[in-house]
Amino acid sequence: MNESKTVVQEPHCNWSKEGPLDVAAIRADFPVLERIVRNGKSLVYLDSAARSLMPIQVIEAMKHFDSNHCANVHRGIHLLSDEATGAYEEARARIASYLGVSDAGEIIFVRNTTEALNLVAYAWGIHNLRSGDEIVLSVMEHHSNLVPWQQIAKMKDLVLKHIPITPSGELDLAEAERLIGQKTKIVSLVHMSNVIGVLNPMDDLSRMARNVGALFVVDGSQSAAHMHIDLSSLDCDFFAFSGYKMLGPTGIGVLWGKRTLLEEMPPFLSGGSMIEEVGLMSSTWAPVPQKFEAGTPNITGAVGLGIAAKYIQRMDRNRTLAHEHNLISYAVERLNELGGIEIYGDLSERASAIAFNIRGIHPHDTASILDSEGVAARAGHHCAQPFHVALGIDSSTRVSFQCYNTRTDIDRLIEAVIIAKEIFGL
Amino acid sequence: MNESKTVVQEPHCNWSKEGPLDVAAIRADFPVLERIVRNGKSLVYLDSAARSLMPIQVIEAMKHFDSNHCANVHRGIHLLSDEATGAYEEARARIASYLGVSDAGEIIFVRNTTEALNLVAYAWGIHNLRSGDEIVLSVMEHHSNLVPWQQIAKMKDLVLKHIPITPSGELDLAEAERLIGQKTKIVSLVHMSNVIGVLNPMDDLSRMARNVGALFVVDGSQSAAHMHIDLSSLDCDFFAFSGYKMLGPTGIGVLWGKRTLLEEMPPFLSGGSMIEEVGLMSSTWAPVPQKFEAGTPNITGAVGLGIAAKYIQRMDRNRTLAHEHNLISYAVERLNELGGIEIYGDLSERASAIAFNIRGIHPHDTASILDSEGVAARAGHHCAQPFHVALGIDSSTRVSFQCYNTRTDIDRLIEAVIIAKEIFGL
Amino acid sequence: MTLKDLYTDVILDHYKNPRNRREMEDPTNVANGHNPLCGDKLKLYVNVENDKIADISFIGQGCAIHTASISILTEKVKGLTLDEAKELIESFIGMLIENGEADEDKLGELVVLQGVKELHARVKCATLPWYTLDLALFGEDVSAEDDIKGLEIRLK
Amino acid sequence: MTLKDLYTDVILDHYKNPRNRREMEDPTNVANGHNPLCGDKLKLYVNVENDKIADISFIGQGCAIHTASISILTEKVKGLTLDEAKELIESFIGMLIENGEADEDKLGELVVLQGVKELHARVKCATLPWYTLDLALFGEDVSAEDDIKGLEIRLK
Ligand SMILES: Cc1ncc(COP(=O)(O)O)c(C=O)c1O
Ligand SMILES: Cc1ncc(COP(=O)(O)O)c(C=O)c1O
Repeated sequence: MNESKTVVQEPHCNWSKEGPLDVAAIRADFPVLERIVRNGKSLVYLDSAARSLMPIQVIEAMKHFDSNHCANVHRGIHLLSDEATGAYEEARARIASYLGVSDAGEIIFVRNTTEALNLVAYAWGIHNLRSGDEIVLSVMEHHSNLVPWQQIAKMKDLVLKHIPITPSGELDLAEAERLIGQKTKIVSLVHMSNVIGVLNPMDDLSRMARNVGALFVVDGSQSAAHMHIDLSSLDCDFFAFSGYKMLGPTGIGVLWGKRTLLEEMPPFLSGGSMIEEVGLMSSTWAPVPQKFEAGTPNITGAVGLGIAAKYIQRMDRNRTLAHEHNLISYAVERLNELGGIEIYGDLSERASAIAFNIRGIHPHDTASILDSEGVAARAGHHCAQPFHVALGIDSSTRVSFQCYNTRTDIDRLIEAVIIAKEIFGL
Repeated sequence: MNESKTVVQEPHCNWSKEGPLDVAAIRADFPVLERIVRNGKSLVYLDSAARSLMPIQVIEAMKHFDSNHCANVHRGIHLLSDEATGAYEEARARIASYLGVSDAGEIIFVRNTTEALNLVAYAWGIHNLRSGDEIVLSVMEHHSNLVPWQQIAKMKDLVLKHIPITPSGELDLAEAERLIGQKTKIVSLVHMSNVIGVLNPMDDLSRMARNVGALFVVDGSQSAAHMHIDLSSLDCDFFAFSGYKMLGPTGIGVLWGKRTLLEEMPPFLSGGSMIEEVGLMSSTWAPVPQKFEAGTPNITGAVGLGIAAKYIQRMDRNRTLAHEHNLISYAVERLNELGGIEIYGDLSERASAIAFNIRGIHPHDTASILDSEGVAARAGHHCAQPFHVALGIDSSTRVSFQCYNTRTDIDRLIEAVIIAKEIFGL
Repeated sequence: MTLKDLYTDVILDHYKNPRNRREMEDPTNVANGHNPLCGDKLKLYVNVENDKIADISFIGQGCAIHTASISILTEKVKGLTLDEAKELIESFIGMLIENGEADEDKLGELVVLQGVKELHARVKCATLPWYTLDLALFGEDVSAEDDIKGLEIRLK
Repeated sequence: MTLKDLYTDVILDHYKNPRNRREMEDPTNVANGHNPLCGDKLKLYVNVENDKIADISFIGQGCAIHTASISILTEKVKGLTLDEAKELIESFIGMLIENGEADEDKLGELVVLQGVKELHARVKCATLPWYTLDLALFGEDVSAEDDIKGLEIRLK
């Protein structure tokens, strides 16, 4: 189609696109950071792995879209619908650019990573897997990359195998090599752990999957938010992530898939918008990506996500990752200085998150005390129960980082941890 | 849980809650109505059946939420997450109130009607239907209430039957009585047609389904936006609708289901948030409604929908329906005066929509000319191909109405239709 | 642009009296065009003799833009060589899809469809016949009765 | 409220030295409490004799709030009649869930847990033991080893 005018303008950013990340200016874009939370304390937000904050550019783009182009996409002849369609497809193109994908038709909008992985499990899995086939996952996975495969395994009598971790908390590649074999049809792995922040060696793992002709599925929920993703070089078949973890809104996520696979696959959800022709007894499908987008999509969400992607690209993911690495090293150093802190995973480098416990304090108590000091952290199993079992614990306290965090945030965290220890007489 | 404070305030409305609908004041709430569209014309929006406009109260509530309570729901100990959870559950309670449902746990948030109907078809259908079982639909259905059943029918070798329409465009109740029989396990029907605006006699149809012990599923996409819904008296098992048709945002919809059914059903999508405990090989499910809300939900969307529901309740659905009936009668009268216009369905009363054609002009040409006069209407099959076949046409022009429409809008429509006829020399 | 400028007499005349709307008995090339989004469907019959389009006709129904486009198409390409037809197809599609200027010399009467460009949702109405012709003349295996499912992908 | 006010010496003492944490050989009533959201799990053993709680103990691990709540519970209810226990359960849950005032006379030491009310996400930590006791004493079929899946619904 002939889209000459841009419907949703790219974000305007006040900070410099060169040199080290101008965090002070970036922080000014995030209205939540102005919140005063418990006990008159200003907010220290260390829960971005659960949900990142949204810059005003994204919030305003969505408001502007809803106030001016409120209409449904596809088929509409009138101006507003044409604009909405343009904006929605613009968002698809922006995500393609974010991922280094040249064919925007390979970008399928879904609600979240969970839906994306269910889509692959159902639409590809039901039709291509046979009794006895093996699926290789890891003990490090988020529940969303475990439970859908359990369901398919039950339905089709498949065998699930799980790559264990080494004592340092990394995937055990020797075991992976052993587990991925001739019967393996799918290898589905998390790119970056949402618990300990380890970045898995996808090239090695992809090679193992390729060697046996298995599909390689990547859960990019955390990696998409924190590092440069180039799907033209990361050799996988599907890549899934959620918008709200990468400065975008909730209710929108992405499944990228190879066109050839997507074209062969039957649809998952069915109904309006994904059909070509409907008769009473049977129907034919629209081409990819519409085939996988049944019903009216989250148009405004896609628009917001497109702007979030552009915002991150402007910051430059190599710059934000470097910034986060710095912060995390500082945080690990300061936590270790305190004593009595157990940090999970013995990693030389962490992206995005640190999981720890204060010896003698249950993580829920830790998180409550941190909260009362204005520090938003998370406690529990972080939707990775089996990973916690593998780490030999029930639960952990997690702090996670984004472009807008600073050393001051970490100093506040450390103060709060000291207070927790004091309260518990440790 | 102990939610004392309201997180998202109810909408503030400037218009009077008594007497006839104060449409002028209501219009001021809808920023899109200020748009100047083609050729310097002000917008006449007659496409609410495809997507309704959003009042500023909804837009601002979402912006406020994203700017202040940006966090993930469930499990979070910190204040922002607690607030987000509160707001999300508040939204659920608001939807329950909107539907006359006393148990808010029966409200499941989904993306849209299509997903809701797929959920029922898959999660209930796969486990309860057997080869030879019959599903009764109608020829009036939107594709979203046809295609998922076709898919399940193929999978489980079921028989689909379709209630035909009478010459006046209403469901043929005598035929319905004949088609709904002992083998019928599901009757799934549209409450209010998105094409001709007819309101189906759900009490009669429900009784037929009940007589044979079939489930009764209602596609409330259109009715939820236009009339008072009381699920404590509409005797159905599932009721589905989308937020963006009832002044809310895209990306959020609702499936209401009877608790007993929901509790018996296996989940549909699986992953985070819908589990109780996850092991590597198997998992147990969280209680209803979480069991059906896998992954991070559209939190902001739910908040917006909750406010939209409150906004409509403040207007009072009996008042808005009366207003729309008035408008539609006027539109039908004016269109008929013109001559050469075919209006589909011979109804004494229409809610929400009129489908028509100008004899000698293809509806796409009609819609383009309307658009060039600032009138946003829709042309095509409106995702109801089989219904158009039953009406003996390929496509139609549809104008649809909401609380914010006026007689002036209809006068502008009529002028545009006259111009179309002139252009085509009719 | 008001739509009076688009719906010219030429377009309306072709809409009301489409040229060459008939089946053909022994076509050498056939292709089906289908735009599922709007329901337009057409079948194009071509008789190619000695590298020239000896005869061309179509069946199908659609809006005025679509019908005028196919009707003018049949008039314009009859008698052209395959190379000339290819050039015309490219000029026409170029006029509506790319941002190039319309080549009036080549396109002649077809420039009446130029205004469609401003109506994104209608561009396919005008281009569908031309993509279908391209398929009929240059697609693979088009002499068979091939229902061209993939066509709308190219139109997207 | 800063959390220094919540995590009093009383709570920390019960957390570090929970009373009656042990299995019981021949309980008359048993119930399992489980909050899947935070992972807290406990098993409560009760020995009811002549309508009185002759003995009570538990096993399980959890946060300080949870552990203090169950530890104090076991101390407070030992020796109570079933009716008295019911009253205490209702007072305690009422203190944290409803907006009523805490009844200090009835609750005694338990009022140290009142501050939890302000921390929505932690209320279940404190109430889980009490719902579990309710189930153990008054639930249906609780003398059997019943894994009470539905418990968190009541906590919601
Ligand atoms: C009657 C009816 N059913 C179902 C749908 C599908 O809704 P959605 O696209 O939100 O899934 C619609 C909306 O177009 C409708 O009008
Ligand atoms: C690694 C990982 N995978 C999957 C998910 C699930 O994402 P969603 O809840 O958006 O479906 C998350 C988010 O919590 C995650 O961190």
